[in-house]
Amino acid sequence: MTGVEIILAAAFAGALLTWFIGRTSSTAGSAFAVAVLLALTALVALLHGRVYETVFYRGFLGLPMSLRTDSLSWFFAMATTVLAALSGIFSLSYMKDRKNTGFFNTMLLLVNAAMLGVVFSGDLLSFFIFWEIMSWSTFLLISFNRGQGVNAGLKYIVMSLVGSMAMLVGIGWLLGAFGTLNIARLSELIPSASGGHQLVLLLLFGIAFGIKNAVMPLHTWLPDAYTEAPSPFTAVLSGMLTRMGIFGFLLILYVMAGAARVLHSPGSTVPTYNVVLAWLGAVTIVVPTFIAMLQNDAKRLLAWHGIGQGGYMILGMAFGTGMGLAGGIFHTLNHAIYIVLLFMSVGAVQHRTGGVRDLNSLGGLARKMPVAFIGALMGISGLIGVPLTNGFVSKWMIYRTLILGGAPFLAFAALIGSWGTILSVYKFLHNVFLGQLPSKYENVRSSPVSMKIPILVLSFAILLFGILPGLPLKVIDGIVVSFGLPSLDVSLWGIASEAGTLNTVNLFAALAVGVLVVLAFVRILGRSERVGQDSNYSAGCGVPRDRYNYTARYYDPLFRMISPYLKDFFSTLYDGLARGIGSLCEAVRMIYTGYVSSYVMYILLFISAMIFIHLTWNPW
Amino acid sequence: MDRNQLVKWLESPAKMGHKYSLHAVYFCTGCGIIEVPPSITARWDAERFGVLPSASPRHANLFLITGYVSVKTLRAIIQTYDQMPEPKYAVGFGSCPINGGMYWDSYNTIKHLDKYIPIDGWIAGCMPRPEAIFVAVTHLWTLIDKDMADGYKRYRKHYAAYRANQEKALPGLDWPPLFPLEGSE
Amino acid sequence: MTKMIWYVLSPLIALVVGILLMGLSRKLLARIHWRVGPPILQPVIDLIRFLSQKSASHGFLFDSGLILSLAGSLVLTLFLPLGQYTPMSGSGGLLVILYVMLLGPLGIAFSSGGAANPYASIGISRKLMLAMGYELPLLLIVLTVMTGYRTISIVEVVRIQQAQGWAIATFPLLLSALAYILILPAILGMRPFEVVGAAQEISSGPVVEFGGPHLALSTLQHALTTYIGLSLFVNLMLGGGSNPVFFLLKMLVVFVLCLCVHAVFPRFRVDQAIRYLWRWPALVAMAGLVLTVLMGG
Amino acid sequence: MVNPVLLLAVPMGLAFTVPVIERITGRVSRWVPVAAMLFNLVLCVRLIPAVLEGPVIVQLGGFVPPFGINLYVGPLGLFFAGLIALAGLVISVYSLTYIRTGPLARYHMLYILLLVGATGVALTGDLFNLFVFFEILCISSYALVAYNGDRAGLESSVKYLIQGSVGSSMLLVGIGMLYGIFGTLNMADIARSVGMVDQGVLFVPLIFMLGGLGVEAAIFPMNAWLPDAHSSAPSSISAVLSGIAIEVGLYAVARMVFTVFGISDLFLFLAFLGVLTLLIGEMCAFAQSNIKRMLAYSSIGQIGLILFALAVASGVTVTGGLFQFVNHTFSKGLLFLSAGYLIYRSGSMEISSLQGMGRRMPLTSLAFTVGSFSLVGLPPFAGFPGKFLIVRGALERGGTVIVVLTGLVLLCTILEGAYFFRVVQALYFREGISGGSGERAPAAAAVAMILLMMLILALGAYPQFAETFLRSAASDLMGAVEHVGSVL
Repeated sequence: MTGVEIILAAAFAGALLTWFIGRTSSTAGSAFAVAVLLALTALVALLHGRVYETVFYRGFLGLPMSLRTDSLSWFFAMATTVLAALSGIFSLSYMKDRKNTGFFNTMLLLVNAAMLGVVFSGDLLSFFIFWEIMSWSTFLLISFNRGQGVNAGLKYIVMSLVGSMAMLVGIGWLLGAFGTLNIARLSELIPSASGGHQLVLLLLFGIAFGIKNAVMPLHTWLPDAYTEAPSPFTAVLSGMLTRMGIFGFLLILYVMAGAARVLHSPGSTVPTYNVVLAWLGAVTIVVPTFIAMLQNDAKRLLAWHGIGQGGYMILGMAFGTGMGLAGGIFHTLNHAIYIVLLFMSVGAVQHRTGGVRDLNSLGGLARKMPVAFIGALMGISGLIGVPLTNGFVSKWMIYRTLILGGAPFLAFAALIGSWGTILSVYKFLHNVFLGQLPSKYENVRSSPVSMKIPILVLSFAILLFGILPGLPLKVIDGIVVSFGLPSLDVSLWGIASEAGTLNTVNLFAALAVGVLVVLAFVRILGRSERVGQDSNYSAGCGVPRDRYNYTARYYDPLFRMISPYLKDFFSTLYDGLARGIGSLCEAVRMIYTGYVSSYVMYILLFISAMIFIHLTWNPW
Repeated sequence: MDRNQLVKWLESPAKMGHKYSLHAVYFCTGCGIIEVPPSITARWDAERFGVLPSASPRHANLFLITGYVSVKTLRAIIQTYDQMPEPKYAVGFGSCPINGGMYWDSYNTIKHLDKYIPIDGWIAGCMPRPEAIFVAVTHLWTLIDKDMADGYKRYRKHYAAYRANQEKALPGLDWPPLFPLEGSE
Repeated sequence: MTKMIWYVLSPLIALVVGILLMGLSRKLLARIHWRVGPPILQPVIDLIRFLSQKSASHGFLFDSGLILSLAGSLVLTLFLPLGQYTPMSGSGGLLVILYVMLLGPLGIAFSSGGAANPYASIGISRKLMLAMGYELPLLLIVLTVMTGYRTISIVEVVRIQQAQGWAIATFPLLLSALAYILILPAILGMRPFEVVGAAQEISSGPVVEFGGPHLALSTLQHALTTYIGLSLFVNLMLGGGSNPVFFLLKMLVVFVLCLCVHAVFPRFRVDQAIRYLWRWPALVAMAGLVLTVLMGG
Repeated sequence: MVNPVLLLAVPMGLAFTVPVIERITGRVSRWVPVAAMLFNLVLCVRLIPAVLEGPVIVQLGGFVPPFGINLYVGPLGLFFAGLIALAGLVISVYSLTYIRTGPLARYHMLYILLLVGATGVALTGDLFNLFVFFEILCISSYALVAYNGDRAGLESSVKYLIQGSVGSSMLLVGIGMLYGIFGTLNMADIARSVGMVDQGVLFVPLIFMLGGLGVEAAIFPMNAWLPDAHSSAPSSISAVLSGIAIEVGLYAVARMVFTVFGISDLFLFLAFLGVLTLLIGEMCAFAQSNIKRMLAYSSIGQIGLILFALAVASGVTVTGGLFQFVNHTFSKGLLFLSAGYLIYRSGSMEISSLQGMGRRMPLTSLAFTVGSFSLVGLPPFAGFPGKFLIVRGALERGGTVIVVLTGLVLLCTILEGAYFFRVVQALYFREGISGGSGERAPAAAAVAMILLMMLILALGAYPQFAETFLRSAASDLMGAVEHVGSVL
């Protein structure tokens, strides 16, 4: 039994055990769940650098199901397990005083196990099976919170069924064409297939992965799902689960279709596909980022950013040069880190304020919940890509690729997206943590320890990967090389390459020195007295309690300008479609009138019609 | 800039800074404010003295109370004065802030402003002309030179008394004391 | 060795120049208004006064945000070529500059958010909206330059211009230069784009709660912002300078031009400003980018 | 070697002993169906090795075919017999406690007769014999549909009766015509000489038989009886009807088309018909708010899917179709059984009234969830291998039309998912009356449901086992020539 099999077995068995332990006592179940997740993290870490493939099950319709591990799988597995473990720790206190904690933990572990299965699966059949398990367990978790969550879950599962069906067609078709589903074999066979075949294949799989990764026309499930899922799971969902789409794209494009080789060779359809994908990515960056600006619900705002950031990954990944690819993959990791951090901070705030997410009713919580505030601060810095945070490095790589690759318009989309991000996330930070503290939150307590730990860990990770991006980039470089692209020369502090190098360490040094200088300067000269939030300039009148805050309609002038152009067109379209199908079904139902005479008439009509057709045209 | 100026700059830059950059809060309740716009615009150009109107008391170090002070505006005056960073100078402009002026027997005007906040100088007259403001400014300079513009120190020193007066004038004073009361008499 | 010196020198020069430019602007404005105006060194006097005063602090974020913003602006000066000297030439180029330019406004935003004063919040929201307004054309312009010269390093850009003539004189980039001139007042926060620190409506917005040293820091930061905006323009469009003196002269000229606009114009509302910025400058910049792509191939 | 006739004889004998036993002691009678089905199951298992070597032909009364009636126990027939026995066993265990009121003896008797009829249809090699067994099946099911004795039951039973008898008469007409043409009713005999006759002549009897069997097989447009009958019958009977009865009907259709007539021109049309049935079934189910009607319509959909799979007529799809037979029997059985108790507790068939049942009846709700996931075709449940085989086979077979039809089939899967997940959410995630526990399903029902869940999971996790047997069954179904050869 090889390492991968052990990991998967442990993951699924852990999920099962958690259920039974949770039946006896929920706290024990939660503790066990966290233990399992940590153990999985350790196991996956041990797998570092191993590359092999192993058949683990032959019992399925004569198709050997195999698992494989290489740098790509390891990278994604590592990120998945670490983030899942942190979310598990976070959920300890978040889920404590709720019902069905056992169910929650079990499903969390099940989702995690399924994700591991997806990244480790060595053939498309097991890929699909794990993918489906992932989908339905996610559906159960999204609906977990009842209320709106039910509709969100239904939306999610229906859309992901659409994707799965497309993938199923693709898989069956591959099986028909090549007679095998083993990824390694297919990676030799597919590049030899004709352009049209490749295109159909990429489209079919693209639908599935596009839906999972919420690429623009297929994104509508995401905002509701992120908003309604319980926050610890929203972290998992936004962090890695959604990014399984990116993994899928990497798998189908670079592992199987060998895009790295064919991307710049004529006669292949992959380049056109990638161009379209890149433009979709650009749209996915711009539009959701601006929609996020108009949101008033903290989680929904972040959810729209989840869509937008996915665009960066798609963009870097689809552009397909070594650095773009590395940037895309690195951005996947970075995004996972900071979005999980942000959702955790929001979760902490919800946990303490009794589930308040409304950006217009919060404020000034930085004084009360410093750790959550630090988390949010680091998170949005990463999201914006402030220098010396991890988001900056990956975005820098993507921009650089686009600009030097002669795609300034895509680069423009990416850059303007970042600036839109600044507006909305500052609104988020300000309305939740800055400004005046409403009197009803006077005695909000600081977030519990089990929430502080993951928040601090992730905040640290953001800085670490921002200042020493070489750590993950070494691994990512391995992935890029495994795709058959030249290695980037990665140093610990960034990337040294022709026409524009990045060196985060001296940037860091300079900023640190600058800060120290200014700090000294202030300490020498500045003597300041601490005053409370009531001592504020208010034109001489006393500060009116709870009414002296500017949060609602934060960007009103801009809002009034752009909101007419930022309707979520597709969501309305899909809803209309669903309604149309519903009424169509109602109409079809009327076939069964309930009158037995007409029923008998159907039978006779069928027979007579058949005979009539036969006698008239004689088709048979 | 002549030599002794330079010497002064070198020996006490802070004091010179306070002298030559007087950013003023104009308290625009009374008719006196009529005189301020000409004084800060092209006709008299207060900026050449370094006097600049400032929007927020946090930026300012000169407080110009132009016109009568009613009980209602007193609270605003006190709060504004409290919010100005030290060292700060308060100047009453016109006869009303001094002794109520033509409202001397009104039940609703403050006759002795300096019972509530320390005043470093008065500009008499009804109305004083803009030149009077500049006279006041130059006087203020000399006072600052001689360390006699010490209103803010007195305020700290006798805060308890000032606070008592303020509370007497404004029953139900709804903001915390600026300084610890027990330290001062 | 000289490089080491410039690590210290260029921020200092930036500070001094920025402050002098502020003083100059006040003096010049006064002359245009037919006034005598303050001495050129008036900002220095103000700074001394601010630094010698006591101030009220609204807590850690309130202080640290300012420090961060000033430090960020100081660091940014290290990336901008001052004449032929660029201390940190090899660290990411224009993209990093674009991003480090964020630190200034963001720092101010954090600290005035910590001030818990709605006037400050309104000011910040205006600042960010205005930034959104001028970043759109600015990004197009920077992209045009980077595409036109096939590099993301500003030092390269300057060198190429020294060799082949200024960007403003070569055809497709001419349009970008034009657009840049149109948005320069917005970048420098001068009229007609002075909505952020609107003393009359929102009592000078983000800085409303800053007194004493805090105000000094924000003033220094403003001075640096002026310097940075001008120097970016000069470096990207006017071919930098073969030595610091020429460079600063070019800067001065551009600044005086902006001042003339500043002196005679009233103020836009923020939505009017965005409408303007997203219409003409953006169109011209876009045209420049398209032409560059078409011609550069 | 045991004689397959016992598969029919013993249960039928037991069926008629039920009233007698009822006279003697009422408490034993309800165990009779269990015993009968257990016997059948064991017999089937015993028969497997023999059948895998070659089909077992039993000549009734010692007359040699084509002159005598013969049973043809090929892999397919045995597969169906076994399936019927297994499902019948589980459901009879369920109905031990579920059926409490009414004329119990008749219930059990008719129940056994229904299953015997189904088994006979699956095993017989003679057309008229087929008709007879069909009548046994139908008549017992008419009676059982009305078992509750309420208005809806009677009405739908009458409707079922009318349509069923129309269908039967059509079938009879078709058989008569065939006799007129061939002078024999032995399937193998007809199959042998079918080539010598003009196809045009054969078409009319074929259509008559198709129409007749179509009624029982619930092929659109002959399936209008199904929703009423299935929704108003007792849940155990609904389970049998949609788990066994209509599938047997479909089996008969397949027999006709593949073995007896061997008309391959009709396959494309049948595929169309199947997809049409699927579409209409799923759409109607989507529009339902009554859970049993929803399940009934989804049975129509499944029948359409299987018909499509059989009509594509490649080895893989037929295997997939047969796999889907198994899946549908188990899943739909499970769904009806669990729905039975859900309805029994909530007192209403409306989906909205099932809200919050997940808390009140955990096991039953879990059973419903597993059944629906399996029916939608999610791994790791039994639905997935079947669907996978069908899609794979259809795409391998290629051809634009087939591919398009496959696309439609998958679209229907999405619809199916939509309405099943809706119910699952209602069970678990919608706030309902949260009554205390202690009102769980009784032991017998629990056993039945757990058994079915086990089977579904096992099939989903290890389809190899079923698939190897089903492949030979598929070749049995498709190989007319071997059939003829082995019989005559």
